[in-house]
Amino acid sequence: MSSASTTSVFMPPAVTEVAKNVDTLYGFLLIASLISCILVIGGLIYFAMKYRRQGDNDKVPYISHNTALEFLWSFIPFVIFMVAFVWGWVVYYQLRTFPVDSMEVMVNAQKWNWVFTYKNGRKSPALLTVPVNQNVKLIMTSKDVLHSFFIPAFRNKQDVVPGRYTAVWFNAEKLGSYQVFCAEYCGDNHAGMLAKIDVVTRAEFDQWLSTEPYKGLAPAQIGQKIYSTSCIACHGLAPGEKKTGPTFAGIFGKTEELEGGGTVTVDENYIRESMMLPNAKIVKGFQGVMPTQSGQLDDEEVAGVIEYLKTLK
Amino acid sequence: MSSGSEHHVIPLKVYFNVLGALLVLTVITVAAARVDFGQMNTIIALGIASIKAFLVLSYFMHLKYDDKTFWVIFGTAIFGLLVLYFFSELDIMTRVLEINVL
Amino acid sequence: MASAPGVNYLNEKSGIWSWLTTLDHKRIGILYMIAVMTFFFIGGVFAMLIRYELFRSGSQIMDGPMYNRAMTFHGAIMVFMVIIPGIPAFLGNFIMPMMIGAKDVAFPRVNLMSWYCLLIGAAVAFVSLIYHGADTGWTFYTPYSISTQNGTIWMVVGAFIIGFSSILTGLNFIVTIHKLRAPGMSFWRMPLFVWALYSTALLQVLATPVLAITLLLLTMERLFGVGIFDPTLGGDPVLFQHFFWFYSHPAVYIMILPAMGVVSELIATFSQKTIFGYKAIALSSVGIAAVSFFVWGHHMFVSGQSEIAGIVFSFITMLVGVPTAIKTFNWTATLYKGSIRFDSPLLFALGFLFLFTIGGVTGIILATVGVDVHFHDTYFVVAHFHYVMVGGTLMSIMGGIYYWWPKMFGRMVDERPARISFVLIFVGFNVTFFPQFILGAMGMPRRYFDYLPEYESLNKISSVGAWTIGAGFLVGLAALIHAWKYGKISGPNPWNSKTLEWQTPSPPPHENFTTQPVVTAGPYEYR
Amino acid sequence: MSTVSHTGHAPGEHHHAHHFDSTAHEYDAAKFGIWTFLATEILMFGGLFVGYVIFHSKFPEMFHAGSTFLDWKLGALNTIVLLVSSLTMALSIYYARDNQKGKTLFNLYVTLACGGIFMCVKYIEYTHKFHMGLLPGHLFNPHGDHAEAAIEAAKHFSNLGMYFSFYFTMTGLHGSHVLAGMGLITWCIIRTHRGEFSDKYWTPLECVGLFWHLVDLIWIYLFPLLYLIG
Ligand code: HEA
Ligand code: HEA
Ligand code: HEC
Ligand code: CUA
Ligand SMILES: [Cu+2]
Repeated sequence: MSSASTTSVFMPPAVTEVAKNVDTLYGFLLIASLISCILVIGGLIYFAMKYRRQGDNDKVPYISHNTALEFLWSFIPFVIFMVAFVWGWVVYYQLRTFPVDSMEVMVNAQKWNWVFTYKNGRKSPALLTVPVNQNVKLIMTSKDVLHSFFIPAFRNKQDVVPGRYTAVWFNAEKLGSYQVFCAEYCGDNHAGMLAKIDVVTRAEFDQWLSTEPYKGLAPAQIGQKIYSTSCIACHGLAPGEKKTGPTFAGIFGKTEELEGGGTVTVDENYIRESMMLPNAKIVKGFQGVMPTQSGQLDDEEVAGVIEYLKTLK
Repeated sequence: MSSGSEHHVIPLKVYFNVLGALLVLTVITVAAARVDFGQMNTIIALGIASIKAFLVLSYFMHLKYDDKTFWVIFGTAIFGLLVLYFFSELDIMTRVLEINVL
Repeated sequence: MASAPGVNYLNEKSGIWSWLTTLDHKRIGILYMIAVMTFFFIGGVFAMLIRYELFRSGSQIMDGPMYNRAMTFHGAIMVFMVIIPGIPAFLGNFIMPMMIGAKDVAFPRVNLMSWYCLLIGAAVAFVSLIYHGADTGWTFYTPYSISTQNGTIWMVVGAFIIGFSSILTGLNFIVTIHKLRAPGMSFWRMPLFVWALYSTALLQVLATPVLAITLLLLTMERLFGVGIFDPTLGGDPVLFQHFFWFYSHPAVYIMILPAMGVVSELIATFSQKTIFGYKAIALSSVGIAAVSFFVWGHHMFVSGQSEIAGIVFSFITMLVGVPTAIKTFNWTATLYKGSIRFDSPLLFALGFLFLFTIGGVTGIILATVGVDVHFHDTYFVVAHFHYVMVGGTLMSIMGGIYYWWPKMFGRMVDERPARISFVLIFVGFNVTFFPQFILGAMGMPRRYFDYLPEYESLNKISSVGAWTIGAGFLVGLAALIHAWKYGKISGPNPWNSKTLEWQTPSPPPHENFTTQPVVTAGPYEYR
Repeated sequence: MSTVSHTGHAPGEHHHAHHFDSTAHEYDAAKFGIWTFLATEILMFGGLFVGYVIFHSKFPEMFHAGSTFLDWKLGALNTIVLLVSSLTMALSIYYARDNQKGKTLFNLYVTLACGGIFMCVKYIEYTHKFHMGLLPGHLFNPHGDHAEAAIEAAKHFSNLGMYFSFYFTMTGLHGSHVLAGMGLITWCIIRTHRGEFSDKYWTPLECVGLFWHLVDLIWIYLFPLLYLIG
């Protein structure tokens, strides 16, 4: 069968041990498929060419069936299918059996970003940093709708379901930066719900984990950071720009018309409310689809966002 | 292809007896629900309901005298439901990470 | 009782009203043809928009919300309005009663009603466009479909109504096949197309009601927040997927089984040879239908379904491959030592075999649970199901149309444009969807309106292919319209076929047969 | 049986459709059709039953608490009403086949009336629940004078509304079938008045009867599931 490190089957480079097993199994399936296709399609083309009509009086044999042949071509595929099934089971078992010594990271999904929370409270939106050769277990849940955590390089994927926890684990063997997709349809910006996994050395990781993410940043800079990971999908900065949510240009202090009548002046409290209870007041012309930020952002970050919005003229 | 079968006529008495049985069973099921049999409650209630259903099917809907194919049709539908139930429950019962928020 | 010569179902009555109130299965078949073709072109236009948007990385003509609506409409139209009614309600309606020597289907009024259900359902689904359109994908997964505030509910109700159209057709066919066969037409003398339709009808009748209740619950969920699928009330969104796929997996066999039936007819007729393994093909249709009820969980391997359930479903899915393999090999064996005539219907049948085999084996790859974890919801799945649905079902519909067109209108389709159309569709199809297997392996997720630049070149190839398919269908349509008016008169049996529908004039009279046929032999007695 | 020769019909005799050999043939097909249709009905209702059983096994106490807010006496009354109506429906067919038009009509009217009583009782039950705010899912909001117990129970079971979701969807779908059945029975009454049914032809009556019995059959399960065991 094909060799373990098959990048030739168009898969991205395999970065975990399990990924290599997936590739081997995939290689087997490809070859089995190829042979069956050649048999069926080849046979078809050959017969079609060889027995094309000579004239209206062609004599054709009357072959109603052939039990031995029919048994063969049911039984051989059956055996192949069973091999595929059992092998698939084994690989699946590896993908879904969680090593006990894993480093656990919480993953919160919401429209349309990922937030990773480490055991020490360090939060990181859209970027998961992990040490190389370390078992990592991600415990995931969603705030709103279904999402799916998909890392092609690890050949692993798991839906993230609101109201409960699901998990994936991996052990990355190569340093590098790997793409994460959201693979379960989740609305307008499903295609933009991306993240990266940075696999770094143990030392780099320890250092990263202990740094304060906002160290030395002014509140407005903190806010900008959050904006560019969590809000940018729905809120633009150009005046009049209409994404899923209203633009932030000149937002602070302006008077906003609300859905169902009434107006409100945008001040600190209103912004805070918009973030924590987004459906309390809905801006005219929009729908109440903004996910709540409560539990996602702490007080320092909320204050940062408010400061940042003030700077947008 | 018509079967031209004789269509059986069920005597009136049978109909009235069946209604009697159904009413008695209704009383029994209500009475049984007053008593607490623990786990058995559901099974008893559904058991009695199934007896009633069987009576309705056999006599009122005269399956007893009709083409047996109709039992097959009916049974297939019930079987389909059992399949839906069995596999959904199989999934729900064997989820390990499940932590309900409620 | 017999009609006068020259009077047929087309000209016995005239006026639009006589069509809209007709109870003749042949006329209803034609009504279905018009509806389905119209929907197909609408769905196809959405496909073209999708491919235009995906031509380059970045947003071209559509933003996310727009794209998602186009994608949803494309999927929902193609599935619910095109290929589910496509073969049974259109070709089946027209041909099946004649194949078994009946004068009509068992319940002609129900038959007409189911056509109206399709139209009303479609109309309701399109109403959603007024309310911001539907953007859930054709799968309506909760809780997204509960929370998105727009026309989703119309689309859901539309699909609900169309479901009844499908149920009624299935019910009608089951009774027709059981009760209206001509004297001598035993089950083992039925053409394979009838067997396929029978299996399909079983699926339509047994699976669709569950879709109905699922969609009804979803509507309740949106209107009253009943919470059965809503996690905030202790409901279970994954249960929705169980309910949905309990219908929708059997539904994919509703799409393919009749297509296989058509192919069986085409292969036998055009090699002028008895079908190889008649009983095996007939029974494998029923077998596929039966097993298809136990495999739906293969769409949910990574949904949060339990691992044990996933493995069980993977196992049963593998079993579906066996009866399908039997069919594929039997068709190939039928060609052996035949007298094969390369008319356009056969080209489409061979196209079916070619493409469906590729679609089928990639289905097995997806059914292998360890591998599906990577492939789920990537373009690999998109490629798989287009290979089976377009490469399989659509090819076979086209083949069936070219084959039975002379029966329907008494005129031949011109071979040249038909062949050009086939070549364009066949080549274009592979150019469109083969790269998508590779895209999927590389990890490109589906339902993305925008993608990373590294996927661009393959997407470009794919889009070019899509336009080629579009051109192919345009040529085909032109050929059909031309044949309808100006085609060469065909005579009753231009292909020298043995099945009953060819033993009556083309177009057939209102009563189908001038004298009640009596069957004395099997359907493929070519000697 | 190849040729079909039907010349002229006796007055009152049914003229079967052209694609059937005989009235008996048509009757057979119709029954086959209606049974297949009943199978689809079972599967449709069954989806709800499956959901019910699944969530019942997940939240047994909650379901039990919910069921205490239904009045089993009204449920039992409705059960009896439907059972009686099933009998009269069967009797109407019996008499139709015996060419006794008067008795047929009487039984059909009783059946229709039973359907009416059933819907009235349901109306009483529903309005009562609306008043107390015992509504499905998100709308669940017990309030008012008689709702103390419900308010109390809602404190223990945060998703008590789900019980009422099942209650309303199941009984609602069932009720709409009762209404449909009543419409069909009315249609049968009209045709009986016209003297269309006899020992030669009673197919529509038979089919409507089967439908009506199915509606009864479903209630036979709904009653214990919702009212008794919860
Ligand atoms: C016409 C419709 C049709 C048909 C016939 C099939 C046929 C099959 N499908 Fe497909 N499928 C779809 C339509 C269809 N599918 C659709 C629409 C989706 C996506 C839905 C969505 O999410 O939107 C889907 C998705 C889908 C998935 C889920 C993927 C995912 O989302 O992760 C899976 C997984 O198991 C699967 C498997 C199969 C299998 C095993 C078959 C088998 O029946 C195929 C059997 C056939 C063969 C195997 C070929 C012939 C056999 C041989 C030549 C013998 C030798 C072969 C070997 C040794 C390999 N399909
Ligand atoms: C029967 C079913 C069916 C059919 C026939 C098709 C036909 C086509 N499909 Fe479809 N497709 C689905 C069923 C089908 N599809 C489903 C179920 C989905 C999933 C949706 C979801 O995720 O919810 C999907 C999704 C889907 C996607 C993925 C979208 C995404 O995930 O983001 C793509 C992308 O390429 C695609 C492309 C095409 C193309 C190019 C065709 C072509 O074959 C179409 C060819 C037909 C025509 C072109 C019409 C005829 C010609 C004209 C109208 C003339 C005009 C021509 C020109 C302008 C050139 N389809
Ligand atoms: C899923 C898309 C989405 C995301 C992500 C999102 N928002 Fe919103 N937001 C909206 C929508 C839609 C509205 C308008 C409806 C409403 O008022 O709830 C809105 C409204 C607001 C408003 C009120 C605007 C006004 O003009 O009155 C504020 C403030 C706001 N969002 C802040 C944020 C912040 C801060 C973040 C990131 C931490 C964020 N939003 C992320 C969709 C989003
Ligand atoms: Cu999140 Cu798609
Ligand atoms: Cu499937």
